[in-house]
Amino acid sequence: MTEIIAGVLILIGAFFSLVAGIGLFRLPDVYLRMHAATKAGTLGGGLILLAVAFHSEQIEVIARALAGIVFLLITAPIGAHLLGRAGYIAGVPLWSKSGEDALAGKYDTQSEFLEGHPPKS
Amino acid sequence: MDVLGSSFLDISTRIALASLLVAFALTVYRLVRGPSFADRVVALDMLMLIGIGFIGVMAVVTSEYNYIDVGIALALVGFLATVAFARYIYRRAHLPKDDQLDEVAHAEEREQYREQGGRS
Amino acid sequence: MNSLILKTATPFLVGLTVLFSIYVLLRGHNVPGGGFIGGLIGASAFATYTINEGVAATRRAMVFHPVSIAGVGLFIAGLSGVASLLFGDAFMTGQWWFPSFAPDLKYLSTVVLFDIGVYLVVVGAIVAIIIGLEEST
Amino acid sequence: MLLAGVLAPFVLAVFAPTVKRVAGPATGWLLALLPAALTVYFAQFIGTVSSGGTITFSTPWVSDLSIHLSFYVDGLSLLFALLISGIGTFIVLYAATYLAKHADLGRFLMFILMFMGSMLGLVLADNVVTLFVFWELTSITSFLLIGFNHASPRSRRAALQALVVTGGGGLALLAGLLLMAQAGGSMELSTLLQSGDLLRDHPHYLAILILVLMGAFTKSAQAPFHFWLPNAMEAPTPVSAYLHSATMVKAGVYLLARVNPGLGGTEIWQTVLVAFGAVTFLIGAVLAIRNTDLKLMLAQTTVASLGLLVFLIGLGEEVALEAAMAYLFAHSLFKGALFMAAGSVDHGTGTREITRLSGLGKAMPITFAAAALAAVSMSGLPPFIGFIAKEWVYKATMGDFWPLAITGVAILGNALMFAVALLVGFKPFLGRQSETPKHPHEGGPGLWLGPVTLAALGLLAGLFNGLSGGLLVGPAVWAVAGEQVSVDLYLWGGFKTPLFLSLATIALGIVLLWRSRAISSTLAATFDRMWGPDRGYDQFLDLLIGTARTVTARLQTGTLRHYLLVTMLIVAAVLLLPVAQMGDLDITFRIPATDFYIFGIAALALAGGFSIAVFRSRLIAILSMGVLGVAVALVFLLFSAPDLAFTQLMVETLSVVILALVIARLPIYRSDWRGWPRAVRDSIIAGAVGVGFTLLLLSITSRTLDLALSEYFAARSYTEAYGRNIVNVILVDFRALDTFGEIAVVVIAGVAVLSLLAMGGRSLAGAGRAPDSAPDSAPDSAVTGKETS
Repeated sequence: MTEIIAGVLILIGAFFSLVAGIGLFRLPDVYLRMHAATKAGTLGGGLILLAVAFHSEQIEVIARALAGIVFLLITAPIGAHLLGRAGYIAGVPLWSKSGEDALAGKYDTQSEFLEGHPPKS
Repeated sequence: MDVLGSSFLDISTRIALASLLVAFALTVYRLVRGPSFADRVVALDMLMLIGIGFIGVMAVVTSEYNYIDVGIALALVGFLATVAFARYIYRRAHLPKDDQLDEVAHAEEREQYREQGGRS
Repeated sequence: MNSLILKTATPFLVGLTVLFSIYVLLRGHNVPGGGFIGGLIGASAFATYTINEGVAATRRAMVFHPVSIAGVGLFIAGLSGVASLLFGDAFMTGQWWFPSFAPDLKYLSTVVLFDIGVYLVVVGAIVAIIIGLEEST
Repeated sequence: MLLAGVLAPFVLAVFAPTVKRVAGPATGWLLALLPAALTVYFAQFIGTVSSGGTITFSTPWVSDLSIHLSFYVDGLSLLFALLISGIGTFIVLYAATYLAKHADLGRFLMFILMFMGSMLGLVLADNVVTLFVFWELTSITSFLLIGFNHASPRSRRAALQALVVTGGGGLALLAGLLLMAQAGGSMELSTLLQSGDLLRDHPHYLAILILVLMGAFTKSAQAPFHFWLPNAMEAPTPVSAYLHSATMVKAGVYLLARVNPGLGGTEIWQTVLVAFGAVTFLIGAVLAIRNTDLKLMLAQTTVASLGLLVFLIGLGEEVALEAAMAYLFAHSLFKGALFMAAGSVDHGTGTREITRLSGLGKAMPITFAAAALAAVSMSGLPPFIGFIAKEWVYKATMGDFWPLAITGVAILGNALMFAVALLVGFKPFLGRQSETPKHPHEGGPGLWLGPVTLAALGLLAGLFNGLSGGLLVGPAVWAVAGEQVSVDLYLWGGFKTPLFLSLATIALGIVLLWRSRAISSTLAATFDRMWGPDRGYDQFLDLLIGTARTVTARLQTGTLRHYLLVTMLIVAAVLLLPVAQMGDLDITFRIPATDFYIFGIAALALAGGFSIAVFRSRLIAILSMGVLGVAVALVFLLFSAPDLAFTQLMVETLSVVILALVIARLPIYRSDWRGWPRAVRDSIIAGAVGVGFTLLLLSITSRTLDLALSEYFAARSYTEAYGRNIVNVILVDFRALDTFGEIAVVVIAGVAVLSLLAMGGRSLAGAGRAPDSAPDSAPDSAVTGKETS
């Protein structure tokens, strides 16, 4: 029985990884690609780790697998956040057809000062 | 090397490995092609995730569960690489304005290099 | 690069990683792991901490200068080798101690001490390099 | 006890500086006690040795190479030992007064005593390697002594020259001795020399001969290698008196005499020795008359007498060997005395130029007496030992080996020696007293005691020739000849040809003496322009250093890229050349029957590798390396090597991170501006290295793998080391020593990086500016000291 669950989980995980890959391939600019990479990628990796946990049925393996999943869930979004911010500040252009850039006039990339929110220091 | 078990698990792991491989290929494409440097870092991060996927599947296939430690360590170090490169992009952005980070026109840089005899 | 989110997450991540690295170090004898790999994970933990929090914070966190940690590691490794001379064996032969209260505990030995020495050397040396690079702005 | 005798001077040498500080003026007398005691100690052996007995002593040193610290006292070594310790006593006394005011007198006496110890060791050594060790020790102590006043560049050059020449010879000697030991089957000289015939017709005989002769000729300043001895006169006079006349330069002669029973007696031995000996004898004598500096004249005559000794040993009959031993004994006495007398003159008057010295007899009577006695003995006038030696020389030259030619050479040489002897012995002391830089005065007892005793001994040895013959010269000849020969020296041998030859020599000598000023000026004119071996030595050294500089300049260009290029080229050559040569690499190339995804990963690794070569940006190169690393790690994993995959991933990512830090810091062009031809070249080289390794691995895997090692570890990993993770068990238990070395390297690397960063701080500080303006990451000019373009 656990084999079936593991098999299914692996399949779904692999599917999401594939989706992430395709997203990375087809999406036009860095910000969209980041979504694909982090969301689908983390989900894919997490599910496969979960599959390992189910398949092993040993406590310490499950513990480590869960720790791994938690770890993934923390690091991926932070990584994406950093990249997005750095990319925007470095002036990586948005995709032409994406809506108007909400921050365009208001956020000065050099001094990182958002209008109406003076930097604390 | 044909250790894959029989039954459903066997088939599913094969498919999983195939799709992971395709994802790996697409990520490498993005990494090499990526117009901006940020794209490449995203691809590198994705690479780490696919790596973890591979490791997971192999752990199941060979039922050698110690592999997931490699996976966890990879997740950690992948994050470190992303942070390092993100900060690099951020730092570069703050240097006196020069054009895009990627390898679009570097005219003045090339001239300068040639003036110095371009040997070194 | 003063992203608040990063600053809040770093201590937790670094703490977990150091724990994980020590775990990998100590179980290295029977399962994939060991001093060298543990050291690398420990080094990457401190690298993350240095990049996110800056060099001063890392120095405070590591209390001692990283190179001296590497030195101590080398000293421990050497010591564990020399210890076997006291028992009349050649240099670097493993000495095992089987405590009476736990006869089948096959772990307390100079070999593990040597592994810890390796761990400290790897962590100390690599963090020293990373701090050196960070500092030389 | 013999060992104690040899090692005692070394032990005392260590305390010499302290004795000097404590004893002050009495140092000379105190330190001289040891050599005096040694002389008495060796003297007691005269009894046993003169009746044919020998004393041996041996302790194992490096037993499994059959090297023993073994000594062997027979007539020859006893004669030398007595000379070394006897003359050594006076030299220590003489040096203490001669250099009394010199700050480093303690160090000087230390070197002298160390030299005495090594010389004693050399002459007494029986084991071939022990002989060589002491041989090299004498070269080193001679280097230290010649270069004693290291402030003057001339003495530094002379010391280096002496070391290079004698050291080089020593190297050849080592090879020769080992070959001889291997041919003769034993490391002990005493047994080796019994099997003379075995050695003589051994295929290696010629090689042994050449190598041993090289060692002896460089040490005893024979013809082409004689130029270092006159230059060694830069050393203080006690050194010249002790090393470069009585003992050290005789080591080569001793060696030839010692191996004579083993290697001597063949046609080639005789011709080579006689030829080189005669040439050196003439050159020395002629150059002696040409010089006007007292010490240089004596040095050249020493070269001449060494030539004469080698010449006599080469002749080989008993008479010649008797002449050699007698002359050796006489020479040590009168040359030592003359050198010390010359030193006192120099000490007293401040100059050694014979042209500016005259009429010192009244001011320095005792030195005059000693110098006169020694000069008469050197010139070979009866009743001195010098006369007997010269008589025997003429008896020897009358042998059947080219009698006329060598007798003629002997007469000319001896005549020149006669003239120089009288010049040095009498000219400075007779006639009107000339003004000299310092007012001439007699030195302290230390200065005249040595010359007087040695000169007196020369006279006594002559008078009581029966004693000196039977007790000293005789046993020495037995050792050299290899069997007991009856030896009786006599002053008056009737009106036979040797007497007439001596008279002819004396007549020629007087003529040369009378015209000596004219002869020396004409000789000076002709000789100075000629290309001498001394100039040849300088040219050789300049050539050596010049080529070294050009080669280093070409290799050490200072830019990292060249080093990498050269390394990779060599790796490719090492891997591919044998294949090209052998041609038939039996590789059974078959597609491994494994799952598809491994090929997938391999293809992606290739893509990563390819993108490094193609793309111009260094950042892409770094990231592609990341791809390559992850792909390789996955392959490790798929082939169930978790430890390996673990380490690979960790190291891969950490290096990528560190590279990212470095790129952000160092002023490196983000894009790598090598033109496409250079990029192609680099890719080709990289490709070649890759192909090389692939072929290597394929050829290994296609053979049956020898699994002995893995079985060994698999079996023992748990039983002995209580660990199931074999990889880690090997790392930290079985091969702990290697890991210990490796982590030491890691620590050193860490410290090195830190110091480089600290030192390179300046160039990194420049990173504040936009990195693009700085040149490529050529090293900071402060480091390479070369202005990077």
